[in-house]
Amino acid sequence: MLSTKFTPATKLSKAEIDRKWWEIGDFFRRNSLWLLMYCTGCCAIELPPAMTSAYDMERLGMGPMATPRQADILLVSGYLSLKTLRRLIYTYEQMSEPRYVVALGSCPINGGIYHDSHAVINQLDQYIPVDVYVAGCMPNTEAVMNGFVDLMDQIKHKTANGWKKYHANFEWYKENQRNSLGEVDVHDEFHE
Amino acid sequence: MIINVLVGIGIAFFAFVLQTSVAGLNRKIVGRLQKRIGPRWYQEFIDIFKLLSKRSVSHGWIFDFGVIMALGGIIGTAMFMPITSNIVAFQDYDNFFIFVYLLAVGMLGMAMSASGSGNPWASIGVMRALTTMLAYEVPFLIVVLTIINLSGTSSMTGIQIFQQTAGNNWFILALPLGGIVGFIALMGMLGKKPFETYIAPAEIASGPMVEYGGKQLGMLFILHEISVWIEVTLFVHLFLGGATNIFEFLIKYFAVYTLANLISNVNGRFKIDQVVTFFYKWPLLMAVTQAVIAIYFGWVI
Amino acid sequence: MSAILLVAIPLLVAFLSILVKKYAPYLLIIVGLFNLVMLFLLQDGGVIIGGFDQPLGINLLLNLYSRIALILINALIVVIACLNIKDYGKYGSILLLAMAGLNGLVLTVDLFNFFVFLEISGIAAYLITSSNKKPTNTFHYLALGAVGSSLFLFGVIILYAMYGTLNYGAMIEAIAANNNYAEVVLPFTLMFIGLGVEAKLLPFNSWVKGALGHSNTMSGPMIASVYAAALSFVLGRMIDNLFLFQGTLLTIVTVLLTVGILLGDFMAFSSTKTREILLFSSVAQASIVALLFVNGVVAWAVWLIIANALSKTVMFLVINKATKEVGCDETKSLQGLFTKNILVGLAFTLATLSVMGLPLLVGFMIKLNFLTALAGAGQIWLIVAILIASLVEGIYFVRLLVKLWYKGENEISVKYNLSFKVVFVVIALALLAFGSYTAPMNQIDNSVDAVTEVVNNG
Amino acid sequence: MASIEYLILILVGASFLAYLFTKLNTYLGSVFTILATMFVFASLAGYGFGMGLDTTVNYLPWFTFNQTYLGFYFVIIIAFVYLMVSFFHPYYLGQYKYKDSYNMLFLLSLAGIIGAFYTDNFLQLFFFFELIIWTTMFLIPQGKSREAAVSYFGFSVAGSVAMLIGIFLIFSSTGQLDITSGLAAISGTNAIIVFILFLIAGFAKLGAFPLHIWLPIAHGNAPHPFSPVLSGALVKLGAFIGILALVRIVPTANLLVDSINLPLGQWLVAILGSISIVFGTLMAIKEDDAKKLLAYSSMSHGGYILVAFSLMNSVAFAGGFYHILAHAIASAAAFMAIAAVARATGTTKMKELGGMIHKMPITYLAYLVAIISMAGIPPMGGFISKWLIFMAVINKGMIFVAIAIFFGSVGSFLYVFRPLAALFLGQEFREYKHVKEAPIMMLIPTFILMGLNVYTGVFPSFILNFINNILGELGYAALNVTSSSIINVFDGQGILNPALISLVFAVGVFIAFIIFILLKKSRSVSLMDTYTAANFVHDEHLLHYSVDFYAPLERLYEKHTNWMTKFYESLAKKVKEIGNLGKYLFMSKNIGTTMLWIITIIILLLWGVAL
Amino acid sequence: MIQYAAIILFVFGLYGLFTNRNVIKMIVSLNVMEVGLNIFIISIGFTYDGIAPILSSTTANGLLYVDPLPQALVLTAIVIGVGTTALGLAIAKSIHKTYNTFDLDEMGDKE
Repeated sequence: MLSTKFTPATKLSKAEIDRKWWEIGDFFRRNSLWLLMYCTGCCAIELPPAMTSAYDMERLGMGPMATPRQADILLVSGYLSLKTLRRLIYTYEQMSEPRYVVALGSCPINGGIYHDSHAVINQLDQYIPVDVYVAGCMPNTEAVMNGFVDLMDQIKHKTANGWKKYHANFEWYKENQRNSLGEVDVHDEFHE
Repeated sequence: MIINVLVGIGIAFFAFVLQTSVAGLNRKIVGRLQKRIGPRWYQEFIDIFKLLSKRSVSHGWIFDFGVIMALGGIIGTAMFMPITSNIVAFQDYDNFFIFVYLLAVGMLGMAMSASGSGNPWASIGVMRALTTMLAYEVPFLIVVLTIINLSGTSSMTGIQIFQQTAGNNWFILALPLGGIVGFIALMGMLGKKPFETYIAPAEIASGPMVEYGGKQLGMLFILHEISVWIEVTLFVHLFLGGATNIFEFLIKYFAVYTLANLISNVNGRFKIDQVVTFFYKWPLLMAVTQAVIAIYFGWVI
Repeated sequence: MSAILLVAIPLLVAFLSILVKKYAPYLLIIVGLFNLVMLFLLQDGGVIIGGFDQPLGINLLLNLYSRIALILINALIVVIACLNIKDYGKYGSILLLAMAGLNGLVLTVDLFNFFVFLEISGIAAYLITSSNKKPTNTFHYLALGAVGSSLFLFGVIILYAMYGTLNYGAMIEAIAANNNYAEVVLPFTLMFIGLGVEAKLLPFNSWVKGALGHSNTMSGPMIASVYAAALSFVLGRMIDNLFLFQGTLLTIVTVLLTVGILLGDFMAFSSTKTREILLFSSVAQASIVALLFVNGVVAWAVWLIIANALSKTVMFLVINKATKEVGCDETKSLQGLFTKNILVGLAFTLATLSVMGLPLLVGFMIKLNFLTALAGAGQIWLIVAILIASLVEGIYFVRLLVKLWYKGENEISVKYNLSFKVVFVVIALALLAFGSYTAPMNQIDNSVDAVTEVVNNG
Repeated sequence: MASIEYLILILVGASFLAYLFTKLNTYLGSVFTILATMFVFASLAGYGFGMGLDTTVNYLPWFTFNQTYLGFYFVIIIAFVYLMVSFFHPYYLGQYKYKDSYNMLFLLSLAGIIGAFYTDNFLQLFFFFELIIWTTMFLIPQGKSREAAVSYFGFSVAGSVAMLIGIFLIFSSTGQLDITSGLAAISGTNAIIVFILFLIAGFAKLGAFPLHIWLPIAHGNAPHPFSPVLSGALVKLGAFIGILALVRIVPTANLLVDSINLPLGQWLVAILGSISIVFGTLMAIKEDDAKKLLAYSSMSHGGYILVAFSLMNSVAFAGGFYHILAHAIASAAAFMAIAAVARATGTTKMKELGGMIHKMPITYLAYLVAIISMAGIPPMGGFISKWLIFMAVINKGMIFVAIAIFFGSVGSFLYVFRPLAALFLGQEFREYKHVKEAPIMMLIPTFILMGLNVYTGVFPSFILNFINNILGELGYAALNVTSSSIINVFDGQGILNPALISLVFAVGVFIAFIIFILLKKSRSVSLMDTYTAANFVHDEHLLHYSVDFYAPLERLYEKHTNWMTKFYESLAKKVKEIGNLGKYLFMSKNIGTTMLWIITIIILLLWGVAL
Repeated sequence: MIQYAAIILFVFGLYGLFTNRNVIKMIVSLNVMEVGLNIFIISIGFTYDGIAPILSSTTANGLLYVDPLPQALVLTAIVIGVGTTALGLAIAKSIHKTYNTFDLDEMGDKE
C-alpha cells in the first residue's frame, strides 16, 4: 500500500480521468442492470422464477423496466421471427447506451428446433451484437442467473461492449438486416 | 441569508439521502415479505448513479428544461421544509401553501417535459397524474384547513409547536378522521399502489417517464425521492406532532413510510375515474365532517 | 294672417289639386313650405271662427305645444312628399287633405271640431293605406277607424249633454266645478278608446299589422311617424288637460298601457319580418308616450315623440325601399343590406340606437330623463316594466342590426338615390348632435300645454 | 396637468381620426390607435397614481368627475390591457370586414371606461356603462359568429337594466344620485333589493354562475385581438359593480350566518361565487376550443373575485384586488398567445393544432408564464392573490367555500395545462411547417406582460401598498406588508415572503442545471422516434394526444353540463310564445276581436266604477 | 226614452259589425250605428214643447226653442258618415275586383 504522504499526486491525463469515471460507472452499471420486459419467445417463462423468492434477481440489483429508454439489458428469450426481428432492431436502437443483449435458449444461437423454418432467423449475431448467450432449449433458471452473473463479470472486465461493436460496423449489421428482412422500417403497415 | 440558503441545500441533500436509504430498506422489507432476500439497502443509490452515468436521449430543449425546472422546484420546496421544530432553513417563512404550490411547480415541469417528449403514453400519464392530484388534493386541504384554523398558524414549525405544547396532543389523535384522510391523501400523493395510476408500468409503460433514460431519468428519480420526503415529512409534521430532535423525526418518518409502503404492496391498482370517485366520496365526507366537528362544534380530543 | 290659414289653405289646394293632377305633389310641397313659414311668423293665441259665442263658435289655439307639433308634422310631410314625388305623385292631393286634417286636429280646442278633423285625417289615412294595394287591410282600418271616431263622438255628446259646452277651457272649468269624477268616467273612456284606435294603443290597434305590415315608402313613414306623432300630441293634450285620470280609470289605463309596452316588444321579439318588428316597436313606443302623459311627464314625452317620429321615418324609409327592390321583407332575405351602402346603414344604426336609448344619442337622454321623472314620482313598477321592455327591444334590434350588417348567403343590391341619403344623414346627425348637446331640451317644462283660458269672442 | 375630461375628449376625437386613418390604410390607422392608447395610458399613469388628475369640466354639459383610489386602480389595469392589445391591431385588422369602425369603437370604449371609473354620479356611471356595452357589442360580430354579439348584448344590457332599476330605487327612496352617499343612505328592504339588483349587474358582466352563458360564446367567437380585452378588461366592470354592492351596501347586517359571522347576503354571494368556480373549472376541463376554455377560466376567476369580496375583511379584499390585477394580466397574456397561434394557423381548435413550440417558442414562453400565474403557482402573481384568499377563507373557517376554492385552484392547473400540451407541445404537424414566430411588434406586449407577471409575483409590495390606500378609502384596515414585501396576515397566522420563494426556487433550478450540465450530453432525437411498443408510426397526428384530454374525468359529469343554457333558451322561447299569443289575440284579421276588446273594457270599467 | 232607442240602435250597429263577414253588410251595419248615434245627438237637444229653432223676422221672442247646436252637429256628422261610407264602398269595389268575393273569410290571406 504505497503511502500517499510524500509522493505528489500525479496529474492524471484526461483519458485516465475518463477511465477512472468509467470504472466507477461500471460498478454502478454492474450492480443495477434493468431488463427490458420484451419476452419474444418461449424461454421467457424462465424469468418469473428468476425474480421470485428462489433466485431473487433483485438482490443482484436487476429488475424489469417498461421502456427501452430506461432498460440496460435487451432480453431475447427464444426464437425470433422476421416480424419480431424488425421490432427487436427498432427497440434495440431506442435503448440508451451502454446497452447489452442477453440471448436465452438455443434458438438465437443456431435457430434451435426451428432451424429449417422459413420464418425464423438462425443466428441472432448477424443482426444485433449479443453479449451473453445462455444455451439450452429452455435453460433452467440457474443457467439464466448464471448468464446474468457472467454479464456482470464482463462489464467488470470491460469486455461487454456489444453496443460499441454495433456502432463500429453499423453498415455490416444494416446490410445483413436488409438482406434478410427487406425493409426494416416498415411503412403503411396499418394503412395509416 | 447565504447561511439559510446553505442550510436549505443541506436539508435538501439530507432529504435525498434519507429517503433513498429508507426506500432501499423498504425494498428489503418487501423482499423479506415475499420470502426473498431483497436488494442491498443502498440499491436505490446505485440505480440513481447508474442512470446518471448513462448517455441518454433528448427530445428537444423543452424536454430538458422541464426536468431542470421540476427538479429545481422540488429542491426549492425541500429547502423550506423544517426537519424538527428547531431545525429549519428560513425561520417562520415555512408557510404550508408554499409546499402545496411549489410541489405543483415540480408537477408542471415534469408534465411539460413529458408532453414535450411527444409520446402519447407520456401525455396520458400526465393526464392521470393531474387527475389524481385533483382527487387527493381537495380532501387533504380541507383537513389542513381544520388544522390551521385550530392551531391559529399556517407555518409548519408553528403547527409542530402547537401539537407539542402540553395541553393538546397530536392531530392524528385530536382529529382522528382528519388523520385517516391525511394518510389516504398521503398514499395518493406518493402514488402508492391503490392510486398508482400515473406510473402504471403495465398499462402506460411507466406513464410520464416513458421517454426518459439516462440522466433525465436519474434527475426524475432524485425528484421523486425528494418529493416523497416532502410529502411524508408534511404528514409527520401535520399529524404526528413533528419532532423535537432528529431521532424522533427519523423514527416517525420511517414508521409512516414503511406503513404506506406495506399497504401499497398488498393493493391492486384503481382505474383513474375510480380514484376520483373514491376520493370525492369517503375521504371528502370524512374531511368535511371532521372540519364541521372541529371548527363549528369545537370537539377536539 | 291667423292660424286658420294653416287648415284652410291645404284644404283649398287639396280640392284644387284634383283638377291639376300632374302638379299635385309640387303644390303639396309649396303649401307645406308655406305652412312652415307661416308657423314661424304667427304669434301664439286663440282664433275664433265666425265670431259666435263659445258653445257655438269653433276656436283654434296656437301655443308652444301645438307649434312644435305643427312644425314636426308639416316638415315630415314635406320631406316624405319630396322623397316620393316620382312613384307616388298622384297621392299629392290626399297628402294635402291629410295635412289639413292633422293641422286642424292639433290646433282645435273645440271637441266637436276635433271629431271632424279626426274624421278628415282618418279618411286621408285610409286613402294613404290604400296605396299598399291591400284592400282588405284598408277596409279593416276603415271599419275600426269609423267605430273609433263614432265612439269618440258618443263621448263628446255625453259630455255636452252634461256640461252644455264643447270648448276645452269651459269644459275643464265645468268638470273642475262639480268635481264628481264618477259621472265623467264613461265619456272619458269612450273618448280614450276612440283616440286609442287611431294612436295605435294596444288592444285597439289590430289594423296596424295590416296597414304597416305591407307599407311602402310613402304610406309607411306617413302612418308610422306623421300620424303617430300627431295623434300622440293630441292624445297627450287631452290626457294632460281634460282627462286627468283618477281612481279605477287610472289603474285600468295604466295597466292597459304597461301591457301594451311589454306585449308590443314581445310581439316584435317574436316576429321575423322586418317591417313587423318596426311596427310593433312603434306600438310599444306609442304606449310609452301615452303612459308618460298619464303620469304628467309632458316635456320629455314631447321630445320622445319627436325623436321617435324622426327615427321611425328613417327606419321605415330604409326598410320599405329595400323591400320594394328585394320583394320580401323577411330578415333572412334582407341580410347584408348595409354591406354595399354603408352610409344608409350608419344612419339606420344610429336611428335604431336612438330608439333603443343607447348613449351618445338623443334617445338615451330622453329615456334617462323621463325615467328619472318617473322615479321622482315614485313609479318604480312602471320603470321596471319600461326597462324590461327596452331590454327585449335591445335584443331584437341588435339581432336585426347584426343580420343587416353582415351578408348572408344570397347577394342583394339595393340602391338609395341621393335625396334619400341626404334626409337620412340630416336626421342621423340631428339624433347624434342632440344626444350630447342637451341644453335646448331643458327649455320646455311640464306645463307647456296648459289649455286654461277660455277663448271667447271677447 | 392632464384632466379627465380632456382625456375623454381626446379619445373621442382620436376614435374619429382612427376611423379616417384606417379607411386610408389599416396599418396607419392601427399604429395611430396604439399611439392614442399609449398617450392615454401614459398620462393616466403619470398623474393618476398621486390622484393628480384635475376634475374640472368645461365642455361636457352635465358630467362631474372625481378621483378615487378604487376607480383609478381599475382604470389603470384596463387601460394597460387596452394598450397591450392595441399592439395586435396592425396584424389582425386586415381580414375584418369593418376594420375602420373596429379602431373607432375600440377607442370609444376606452373613453367610456375612463369615464365610468372616474364618476361619482350614478346616471353618469350608467351612461358610460351603456356606452361601453354598445361599442364593444359592435366589435364582437367581426369575429366568427353573429349570435355571439346578440347574447353578449342581451346579458350585458340585462345587467345594466338591473343596475338602472337599482339606481332609480335609490333615487326614489333617498333622492340621492351620488354614488357614495346614495349607497350609504339606503337601508332596510330597499337596501336588500338594491343589493340584489347591483349583484345581478355584477354577475352579468363578470359572467359568474347564474348569468354565464354568454362568456364562452362571446369570448370564443370574438375577433382574436378583442377577446383579451373582453376577458382581461371588460369583465372587471362587473367586479367594480360587485364591489359597489358587496362592500358599500351591507344590507342584511343583522341576519348573520352565526357560525362564520358573515351577513346572509355576503354568504350567498360566496356560495354563488364558489359554484361559478366549480362550474367554470369543470366546463373548462371539457372544452375543446382554446379560447372558450380561457373564457370558462375567466368565469372561474370571476368566482374567485366574488368570493374574495364577500368575506368582509381586509385580507380577503386585498386578495380580491390583487386577483383582479393578476387575472387581468395573466388572461390577457394567455389570450394574446392563443391569438398569435390563431393568426399563424387560422384555428384555435385543439384537435387541429399541435407542436407550435417548434416554430413559436416565445409565444410558448408567454403562454407558460401566463398559465403559471393563472394556476396560482409561486413565482407568479396569481399565487399571492390566491394565497391571500385562502388565508381569509381558512381564517373564517368556511368549509364549503373552501372546497370550491381548493377544487378551483387545482382544477385551474388541469385546464390551463391542456392548451399548453395540445397547442404547443408534441410533434410538429406537416401543415404548420411554414409557420413563423409572431412579428416583433406583437412580441413587445408579450415580453412586457411576462415581466409584469413575474414582477407581481416576486415584489408585490408596491401594488399591495396601493391596495392599502384603496382599503383605507373603503374603510377597512390596511394589510400588513413590509417594504421587502413580506406579507403578514391575521397577525402571524400566515407569513409569506414571495421574494424568498422565488430566490429559493431559482437556487433549486440552478442546482438542477449544474447537475444537468455536468453529466454526459444526451443524443437529440426527433419527436417521431418515440417508444410505441415497437410499432412503426409515421403520421404525427396519430402520436399527438390532445382530443378529450381528460376523458375519464369528463365521463363523470358529461350528462349535466348545460343546465343554464337550457334555462335561457326556454326563457327566450317563452317570450316568443307570449309574443305570438299577443299577435293571435290582438292582431287578428277580423274586426270582431278588436270590437270584443273594446266592449269588454267598457263593461269592465262601468262594472268597476258602478260598484 | 228616445235616447235608449238610439243606444239600442247603436248597439245593433256594433253587433252587425261583430258578426257578419260580408264587406257590404259591414258597411251597412256601420251606417246603422251612425244613424243610431245621430238620433242620440238629436235627442240630447230636445225640450218638450220647443219649436224648431228657425230664426226669422216674424218669430216673437219668449218662445221655447229646441237647442239648435246638436242639430248643427248632426248635419256635419251625417256628412262625415256619408264620406266614410262612400270610401268604404269604393274599397269594397276594389276588394271585389281583386278577390271577386265580398266575404272576408273566403278571401284567405293572399299575401
